[in-house]
Amino acid sequence: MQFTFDEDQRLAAQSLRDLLDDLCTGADLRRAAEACDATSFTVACATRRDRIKELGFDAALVPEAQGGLGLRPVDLVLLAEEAGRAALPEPLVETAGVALPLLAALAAIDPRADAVLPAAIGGAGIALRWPDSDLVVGIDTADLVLTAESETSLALYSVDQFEWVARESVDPLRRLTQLRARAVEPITVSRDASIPSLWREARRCAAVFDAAQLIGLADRMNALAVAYSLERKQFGKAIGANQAVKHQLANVQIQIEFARPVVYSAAGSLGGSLSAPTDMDTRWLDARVAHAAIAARDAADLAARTAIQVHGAMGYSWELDLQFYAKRSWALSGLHGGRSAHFRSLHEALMQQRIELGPDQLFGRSLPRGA
Amino acid sequence: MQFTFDEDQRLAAQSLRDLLDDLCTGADLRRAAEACDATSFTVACATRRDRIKELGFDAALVPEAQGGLGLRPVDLVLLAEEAGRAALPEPLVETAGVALPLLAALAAIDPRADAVLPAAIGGAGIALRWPDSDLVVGIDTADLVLTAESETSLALYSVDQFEWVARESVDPLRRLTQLRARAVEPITVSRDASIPSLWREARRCAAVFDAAQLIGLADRMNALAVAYSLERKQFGKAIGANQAVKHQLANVQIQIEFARPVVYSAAGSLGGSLSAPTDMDTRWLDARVAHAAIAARDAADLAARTAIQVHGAMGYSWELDLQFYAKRSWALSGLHGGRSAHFRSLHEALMQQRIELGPDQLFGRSLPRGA
Amino acid sequence: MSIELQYTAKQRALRQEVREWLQTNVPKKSLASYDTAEGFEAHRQWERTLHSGRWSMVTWPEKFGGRGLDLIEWLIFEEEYYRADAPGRVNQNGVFLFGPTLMEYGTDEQKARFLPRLASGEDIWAQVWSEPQAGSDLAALRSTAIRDGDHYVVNGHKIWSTRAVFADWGFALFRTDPASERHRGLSYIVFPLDTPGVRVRGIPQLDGEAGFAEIFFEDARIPVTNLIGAEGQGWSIAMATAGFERGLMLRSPARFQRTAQRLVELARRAQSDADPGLLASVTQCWMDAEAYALSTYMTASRLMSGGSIGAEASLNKVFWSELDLRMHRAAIGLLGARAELRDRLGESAQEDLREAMRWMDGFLFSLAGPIYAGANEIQRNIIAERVLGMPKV
Amino acid sequence: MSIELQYTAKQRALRQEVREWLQTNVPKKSLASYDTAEGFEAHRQWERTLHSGRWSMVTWPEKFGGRGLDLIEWLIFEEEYYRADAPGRVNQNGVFLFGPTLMEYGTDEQKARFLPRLASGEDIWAQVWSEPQAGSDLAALRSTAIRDGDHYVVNGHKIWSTRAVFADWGFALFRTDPASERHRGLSYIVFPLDTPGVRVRGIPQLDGEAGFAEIFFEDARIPVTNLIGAEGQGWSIAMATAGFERGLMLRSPARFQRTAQRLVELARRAQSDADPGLLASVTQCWMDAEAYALSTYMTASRLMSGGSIGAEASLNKVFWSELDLRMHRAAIGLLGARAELRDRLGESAQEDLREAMRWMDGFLFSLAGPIYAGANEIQRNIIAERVLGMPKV
Repeated sequence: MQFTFDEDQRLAAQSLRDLLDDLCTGADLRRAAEACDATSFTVACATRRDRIKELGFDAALVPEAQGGLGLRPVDLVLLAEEAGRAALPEPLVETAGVALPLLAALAAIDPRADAVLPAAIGGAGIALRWPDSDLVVGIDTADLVLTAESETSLALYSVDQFEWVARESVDPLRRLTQLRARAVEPITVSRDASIPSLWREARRCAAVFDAAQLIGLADRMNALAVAYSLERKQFGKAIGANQAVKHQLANVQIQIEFARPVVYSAAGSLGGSLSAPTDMDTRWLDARVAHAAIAARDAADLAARTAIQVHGAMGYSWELDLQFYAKRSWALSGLHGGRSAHFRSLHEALMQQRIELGPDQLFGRSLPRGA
Repeated sequence: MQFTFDEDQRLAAQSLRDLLDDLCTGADLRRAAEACDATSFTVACATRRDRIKELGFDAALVPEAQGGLGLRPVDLVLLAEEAGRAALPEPLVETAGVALPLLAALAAIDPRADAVLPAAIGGAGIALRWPDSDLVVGIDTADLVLTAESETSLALYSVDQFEWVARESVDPLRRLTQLRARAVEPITVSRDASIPSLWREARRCAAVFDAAQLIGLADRMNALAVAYSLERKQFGKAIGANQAVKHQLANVQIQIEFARPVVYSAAGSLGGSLSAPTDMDTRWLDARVAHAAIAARDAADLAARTAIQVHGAMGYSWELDLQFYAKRSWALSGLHGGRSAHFRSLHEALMQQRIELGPDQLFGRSLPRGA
Repeated sequence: MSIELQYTAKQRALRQEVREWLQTNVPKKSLASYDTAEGFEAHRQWERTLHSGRWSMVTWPEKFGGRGLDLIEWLIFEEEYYRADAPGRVNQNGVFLFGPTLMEYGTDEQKARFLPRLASGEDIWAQVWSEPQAGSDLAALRSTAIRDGDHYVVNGHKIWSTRAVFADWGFALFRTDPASERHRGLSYIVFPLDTPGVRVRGIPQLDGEAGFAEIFFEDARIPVTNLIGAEGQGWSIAMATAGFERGLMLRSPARFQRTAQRLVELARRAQSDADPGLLASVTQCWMDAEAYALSTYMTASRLMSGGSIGAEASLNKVFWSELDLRMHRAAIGLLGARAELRDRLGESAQEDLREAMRWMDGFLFSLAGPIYAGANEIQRNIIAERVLGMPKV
Repeated sequence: MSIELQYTAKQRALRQEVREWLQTNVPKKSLASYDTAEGFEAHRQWERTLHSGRWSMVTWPEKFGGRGLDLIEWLIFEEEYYRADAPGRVNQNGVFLFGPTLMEYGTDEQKARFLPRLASGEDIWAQVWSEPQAGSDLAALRSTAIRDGDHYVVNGHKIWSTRAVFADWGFALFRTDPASERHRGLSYIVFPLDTPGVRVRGIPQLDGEAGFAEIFFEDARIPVTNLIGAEGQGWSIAMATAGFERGLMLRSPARFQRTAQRLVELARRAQSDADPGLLASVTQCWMDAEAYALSTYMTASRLMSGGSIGAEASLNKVFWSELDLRMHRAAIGLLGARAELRDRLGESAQEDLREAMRWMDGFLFSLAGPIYAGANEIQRNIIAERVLGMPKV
């Protein structure tokens, strides 16, 4: 039992943070948001995109036997937090945390997918279309598309087998598109019996990494609010000297600090790869993942509202960079059914006695039953 | 449409307030709470009990034709608020607002009850045992008991047809007893077809008057908290100078001020007597009554917690009179299923489209359908 | 008279009349946002339509184009207005803030000059108060209007001026005594927004549209006949206006009741999937919208019986702004991933997408509620100090 | 080593050992409240039983009667302790506050004199800090201890001293330099509560029982050998103690997890009648109790890797105290009218009545949570100032 990150994990997160502090500032985001079309957007982000690729995190979760780094999801969670803190427009987390591991898991059972895997590890972009949505993020830079009609199959396409139309998100930096398949053949379609569990695990990973991004976003928003409160004067003193403001920002920090361990523990309970068993009974794991999704959303929701309030009228203007973080947090918060779906599933599990309770059950059952 | 009290209503409330400011102080409550047995309790309260009787409010809601004042429930609502503000130990509200009107309604259809009514109007005490509870308040001073096995009948007993044991409430001033019937005959039992609607209307009245008491309690608790915050010094200044304390007490006041109109409008929508038709469609009325019950509980809950917090360690001690108001509010808040039952019924009515919505529906349907 | 919660025959007749007129006249297609040039003109046209039915400012005296309705009648009008989903009032600042101020403080000449054009929608008015260093702390204003013959020469920088991008006139506070401090030496002055030396720059808000503007004054000359009240009386006039704003009329309860109704309808459709806590919060929102409406009826009755408005203004402001935010947050929660989509697919957009976009628009706007018209933290100070008698720090 | 959320074999074995010992030794009948004379002695007896199994202070070094467990092992012990519904720790102030303080600041003679008797339950300790004019503002203390030969002569009035009615010893802060101000000149001194000149008066709390006391000192003579640390060092020692109190060990997460578990069980039984919002708040409470536990595991892991405790103490205090109150409010809400009943019908009381009374007891106690150990408003100031770097006013 050891619930703290190691030096390597911290250093990796710090290296990403340093890079994004340089290349993903508020001004960078604004430039990208004001890019008038997809091409100029892509150009505006090209340097950052290349530098991120160079960090080599994309294949972090792909097993070593398949040419990846063989790391565990928990190794990526601080990176996801940093991506959130910077409102990173690139789908680093989506690729490294979900799409590439899903492709690797497919490759392990499907030779045609296996043939494509090296190119994907080498930098080919992968977009992921969930079975229950027709919207896709990051198609601009994708070469491959993973998708399916339902969670019992998994199909791999080349990106040029689709047409797409841009859809506008509340977050100007989320490049949403809606895909229309041309009438062509996929690279492969698998209906292996393991596919449903791959989709389930992919959803858990997506939920946890989105939660980690939301924690980073919340932290950034509160930091912006604190900084503004120290700088802005009203009635002859910094507004941050008002106890009401201090307590509001303290409340946000409390919410963030008690969401973090939930997100980290959910990450720490995920399996080493999408097809590896998890450490926890899946009903417990689902509860912890839902809990992480909820806690992170609540922290980001409170942080966004509070930061906007503290900024006064300025908080409501497009001029303020805060908007990019707030809008990212609103967009991410709605995904996969949003807080409501996560809460409902957790609530029903609790009320219908599908998970065991008690002080000794924090990490799943700690001793065999009847001990 | 006139949503404001008239001079008579205000004066009646003021007269009760003046009396209770004299005879129902914190010290009076403490003396009564420390009375070691039922007899000494009764003695400690005797003067106040007699003076309240003299005010002549008991028969306020009994129709004039039956010897009462023929007033409407809304005429009693400010009195109930005053009874709450003082944490009045006597069941003034329970008698005048519910028990005596119920007896009068029974008397209108049952000659044996009618024969007893003049004595009740003249000052005989009436205790009420609801069909779904075995606990009764105010048996010490009762001569008659209204009760039933279910809400399809209504029985009237002489009090000496029961034995009782005292039960202890969290509120030391609520004299709870549990009744055991001796094997004797009631004065009368009615199974008239109108009985269920009498019980329903009695419950509505009880809910509204309890809500009004809770508003009075909340207001008193907040006033005590404000006074203490101005008097108590820490770190060299009155704690009430802290913005956090100011905002907390402001929040309580907001909660109270927006609960009041809900309670008053529920009272204003009740029928003139228990058997008179109400002004509103009953589904709307039930929603408004539930709303009043909820809003008043929320105000009292927040006021009690905040007042205790503001008093610091003192707030947690028996020495402080605040406890009497807080405990009364907790006791009243649990009655008739508490907030939970009221909320559930209102919630289901809303979600299952049992009431019509819209800006024009505030006082029930304002124009015929299709207008 | 005691509490009587039934409408009179006269009140019912008024409701019927309003309902029928709106049924005939409210545009079937919703208008474009008044933060766009096209939408602004469409809303101005709607003001004209309202005026043609004598519904544009129902509480104003008949001589100024109103109907002299009392507050309860006004509430009935508003209930029907929101029930009909009639367009937003682009001249809201004129109707509810400047108009009543002018009736109280203006000269007869000024009333004759401004009120009829305001009532008819010929002039749309913007409030020009805040400055970069003076938001909730309005007494810190620095823009000056220096008397020069029969003109004021105005210099300074105003900001957060709602509707100013397309409006015709502004009502403003300027410092006429440059040596004065805080709330002394301020004056209430009105001016056409196209005055030479006045430059209006739209400020895009969270949704990207220019809902407010900053205004730069460089030696702009404004005739002294545009002074409302006396020189130096600006603060007290403005405070009276702020009372209207936070008080009864700027946010009529019907607006929130209508939102609550739509929210309950959304929840009913979503209830098989949604979490029970979220559904319960919808019911709580509905209750609070009702409570706000009931409270307003009580205040209106009290005012009509000769009472005056006091700290209700602050209580109301905190309550409705936080309720509005809660309602929109609940809706966003119910919408899930649908809430994210913002593209205007025009006529081709499905109704549920258009509804989702309305909620997101409303959510973004509701975030500003606790900020404008005096931040809620200031209102809570006021409640503590004026209602509860706690110390001013 | 990276994050690893499985227990080791050694940790599992410890859990098994604790579980078995508790199964054998926890009294089947719950003990009377330790705020009564009878209950206090029963709880002292339980401290002796714990000590006989070497479970009374598991994190203490073995030489002082402990087991030298690390923080993760302590958490496991606590989880089993609360899982077994073992009795409350009447010597909590001694075990978690005074003991660790003494180990850090006491002389070897003092450790030998106090720790074994503390560990065995022979001495039960009370914290003697607050004064009528010094609650959250502890630096305002006025009681004095004036050196007179080899004694201090103590005068003053202490209050809100938990357990002091029946305890044996107190640890206190007195002003040894009467000319000093604020946090200077305070000293940490221990004394038997039956010292001549010390008068203890129980203060009934909300539930009527004397859970705390006020203590009057009139020329009470306390040997200078009872000074802990140096004269004038009292404030810094006390702050270290306050760190323990608000920090990790005074409120182990298992306590709240056990309460949350009971709450969920209550909600499951009530769910067919209860309102959905209340049921959802139960789930939220359970989540928060889990979050608090996870957070404590993280802090424990960090401390074991050489980190030190910082503002977590304040974050924790706010979080658990408000969670505890929310959990008990939810339970009271679920109980409805049953929550009101307080009579001790003894053995004859039905289990559901006894459960309801436990919840009301807990509710009354939970109301004090945001107040004691540094009021939450003070903690929020600390978080804003020390974690967020906001100005101290």
